[in-house]
Amino acid sequence: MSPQEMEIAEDTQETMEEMYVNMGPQHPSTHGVLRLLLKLDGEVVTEVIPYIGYLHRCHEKIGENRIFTQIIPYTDRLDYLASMYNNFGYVLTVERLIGIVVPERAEYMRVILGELQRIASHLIWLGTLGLDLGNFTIFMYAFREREKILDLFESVSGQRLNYAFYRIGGMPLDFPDSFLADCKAFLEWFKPRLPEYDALMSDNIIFQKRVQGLGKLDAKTAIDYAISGPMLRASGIKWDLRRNDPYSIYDRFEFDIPVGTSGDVWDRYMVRRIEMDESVKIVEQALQGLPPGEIIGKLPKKLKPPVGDIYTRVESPRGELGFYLVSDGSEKPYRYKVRSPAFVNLSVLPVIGRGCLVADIVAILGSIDIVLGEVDR
Amino acid sequence: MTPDEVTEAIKSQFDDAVKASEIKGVEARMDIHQEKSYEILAALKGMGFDYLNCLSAVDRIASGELEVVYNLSSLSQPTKILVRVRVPREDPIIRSVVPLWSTADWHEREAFDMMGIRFDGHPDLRRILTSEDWVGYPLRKDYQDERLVPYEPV
Amino acid sequence: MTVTQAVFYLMATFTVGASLLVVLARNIVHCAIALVFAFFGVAALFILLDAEFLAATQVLLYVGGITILLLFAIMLTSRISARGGKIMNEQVGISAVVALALFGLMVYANLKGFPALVPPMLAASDNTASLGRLLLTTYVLPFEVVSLLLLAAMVGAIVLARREQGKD
Amino acid sequence: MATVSSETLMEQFYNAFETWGLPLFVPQLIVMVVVATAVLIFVAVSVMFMVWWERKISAHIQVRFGPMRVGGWHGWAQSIADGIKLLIKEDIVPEGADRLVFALAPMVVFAAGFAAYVIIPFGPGLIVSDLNIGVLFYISISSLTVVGIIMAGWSSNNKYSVLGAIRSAAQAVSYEVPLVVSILGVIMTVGSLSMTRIVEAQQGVWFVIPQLLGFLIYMIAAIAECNRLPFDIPEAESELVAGFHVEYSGMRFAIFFLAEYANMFTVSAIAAALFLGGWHGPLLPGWLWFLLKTYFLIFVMMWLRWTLARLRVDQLMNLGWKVLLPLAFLNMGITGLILVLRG
Repeated sequence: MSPQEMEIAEDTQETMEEMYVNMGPQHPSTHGVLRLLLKLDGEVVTEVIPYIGYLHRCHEKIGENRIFTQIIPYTDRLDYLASMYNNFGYVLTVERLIGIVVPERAEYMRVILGELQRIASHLIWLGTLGLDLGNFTIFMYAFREREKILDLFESVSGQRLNYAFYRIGGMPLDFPDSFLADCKAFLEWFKPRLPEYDALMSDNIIFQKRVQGLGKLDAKTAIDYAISGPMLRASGIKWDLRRNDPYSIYDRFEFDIPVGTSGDVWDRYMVRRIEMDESVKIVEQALQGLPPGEIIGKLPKKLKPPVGDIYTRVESPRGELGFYLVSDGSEKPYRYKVRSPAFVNLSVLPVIGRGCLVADIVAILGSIDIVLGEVDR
Repeated sequence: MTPDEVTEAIKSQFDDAVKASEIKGVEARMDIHQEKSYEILAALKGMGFDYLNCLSAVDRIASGELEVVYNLSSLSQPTKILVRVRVPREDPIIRSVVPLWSTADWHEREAFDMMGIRFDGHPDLRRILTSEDWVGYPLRKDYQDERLVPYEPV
Repeated sequence: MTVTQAVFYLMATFTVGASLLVVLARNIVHCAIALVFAFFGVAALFILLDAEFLAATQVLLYVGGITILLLFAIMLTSRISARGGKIMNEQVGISAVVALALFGLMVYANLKGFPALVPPMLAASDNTASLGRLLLTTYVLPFEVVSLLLLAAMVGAIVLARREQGKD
Repeated sequence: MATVSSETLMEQFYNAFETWGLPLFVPQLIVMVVVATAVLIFVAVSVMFMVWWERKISAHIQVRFGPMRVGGWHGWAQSIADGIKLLIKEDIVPEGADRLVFALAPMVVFAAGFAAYVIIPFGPGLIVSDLNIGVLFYISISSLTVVGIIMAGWSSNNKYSVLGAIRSAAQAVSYEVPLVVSILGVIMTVGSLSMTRIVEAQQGVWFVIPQLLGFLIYMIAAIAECNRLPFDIPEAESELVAGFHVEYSGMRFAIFFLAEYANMFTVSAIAAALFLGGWHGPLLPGWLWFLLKTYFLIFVMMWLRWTLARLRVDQLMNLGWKVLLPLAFLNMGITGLILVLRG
């Protein structure tokens, strides 16, 4: 112990039985630059205090100084693992604010890309959860599949991570000719991969023992903290905005909403794991029903929404992604606020992380599935 | 409850506290007075709107006010609520809704951090996204940072 | 001088040096680590006496068990480990007398009391077996009594630790 | 490694020195240094091979190739390149660290791992020193590693490394007990602690058949002793970043790395000698059989590492004390009963 540390120890009455450990901002398991101040009693965590904002980049202030179309590339950087879905949510908000009708084909394209993005995002979550629990192999497996999805995205948009592909009013480019065949081939190839994950993770007794009954979040607390997405469903509430507050054309597809019972890490794992199956179903149906036609609707020369405000929410891979836009009638939004699911979901960590072991904090954090780009904005 | 019913119920209960109201689709929108904001929001929660989707702060610099916007919804009914409360810019104090919805904790900290709205009764009102020693409230329209270099066209 | 002798003097110096460090080092973690080396030196001396089994047991129990628990305890109470403690107190005179008396007693006992120990042990091919046989025949009663005592101590320790936990 | 196999050669060697009028300890010392160097070279080469092998195995388990470029054929020289890189890296001692203990720790860990090679019977007579307390020697010397780990963790002046060291100490103390008890079955059957005698006793039947339970307990406890997944809790990189050696870099880190793999080889070699018949096997020479068995066990350890997730601390302790230890005692009791009944 250095003299300074000695002093700190004196000040805080710190003993080895009760010590403070800073997890992050540089730590392999905080999925970015999250900092958790852990109060430890031996190995038991008695208190978790999250410190966020290390990745804050004035997203909302920048948005106020850009015209509506210029914001799209910035939304990519929110949840950089699900850029397509951020685009989706943002353009949907502006379209509803102005009242633009999106062509049928563009809606189908949005759903196909959005659901592929959901699979890709859940794959990253699966891989990193595996890493957090010491299972390295699942990480490589998940990334192998994700690469294929990124290949598809690249063939459509030319980008692999930050696509900026959705446009207000529709889509900028049609699918390339080979896309439909490629996408079908990918789905056929991907479906048998899912049981492989089960063999590596779900059926593994060590994994089960590690996560079952861990970080329980009951339905009442979940609603109190406005938890959304797979985390809310794991707590036993059948709530999916694609079904309960349908946007785009989600009301046309058949899919199940997986629900957990106890809201522990295992339930969150299973919900996301089954959601991948469901997303595959949606993509298959959308590919089946993809109509020909226009891909971008009729737009005014200058996008000037009427004075007013709107809050629109979509079901991003992490939960309820909301955009609150206030327009003063000019080309730029007067106020542009992002309600990011990871930000809200992370706020419950002090509640569910209390009383577990250090190793469990890592697993619980992994099961919340945060992306710091979105938390800090 | 339909949006009309909600508006009616609130109006009958807190008549003079509701400045204006509007129905937009399934969404009931209300502008309310600052004094009764907590009571009205508590009443809305009592009506089953137990899900606070979002809490935003808007700088209405033209009228010298800051606006706090609550987006409420429910997991059991389609109706949504949007409540706007305005507080003076000079002394922006409003009652915290953390006792009603725990999720407001971080949202209010963010509003405090970005707009400088002080939430009375918040358990732990600290800056959340900027560093602890930050000066000023970055999302206010008149925010100036001497470190920023003005943009000059080349 | 044979290798054995050279090694003996080397190890003896090493052991004495490490033991001195145990007593004189200011940092208690340094003391504990020096203790490890002291025990190790003693084990080496046992090997020179052809008491391999004793040497291995010495390392296993004292180095692998006791000092590790010691270090464990020290690290769990970081306040002790960080502070350089006093190495002398006002009772230094009394303890010096006691230590010297003990030393004298041991020297006397070695020279007079147990003459059987003075000649070097025969280089038995397997003294482990004879040791085991002795423990389970001639000395079986003391052996069992000691085991029982240790068991009682262990149970007592568990009871004490548990009660404290219950109070919290 | 050649003290017993060519006794006449050794005698000539000693006689030569005697005729030159040099005291006896000179040739003895020379022999010691030569043997130690040979073992050291073997350890280094074997570790380098194991590191490369582990990377290849993990790569193929994870549907990739692993190192492919350095040295040409399947990147065989990758470990050498890595070793050179580690050697020439800057040696960093963190501020506030206890410099002496910090420097001493990797040496203790390595010395402990290295000393255990003394009793590994590579072949008939191919053993550095056939101590008659062989197994006990290994058990006691392996417990030294923990002292080094605690020294490393404490001296680094980092909370993560202290946590790692505490976990490591707890784990080592807990798993040493079932490890020792699981071996007792074999020792009781043979009636000797000497590695050579134990291997010779397996002329007919390998002990893995009568002592299957003991073998399984030994392997589990051995993996835990090596701090490898699923028991790598002391260095769990997603929790403690890297545990006790988080502050080590360059050469000192390389020594920890070397010791870890050297330990892996030792526990596998002991298992091969105690349970898998050591050098016994048809057709091939004894030492080759021994190495084959050892590397097979190492392969199993790698296989487990790249397939399983990590246990939690309390689960680890429960497994050690509540499952492995009673089973090991059961194994010992049954073995003793059978031996007594047989007479």
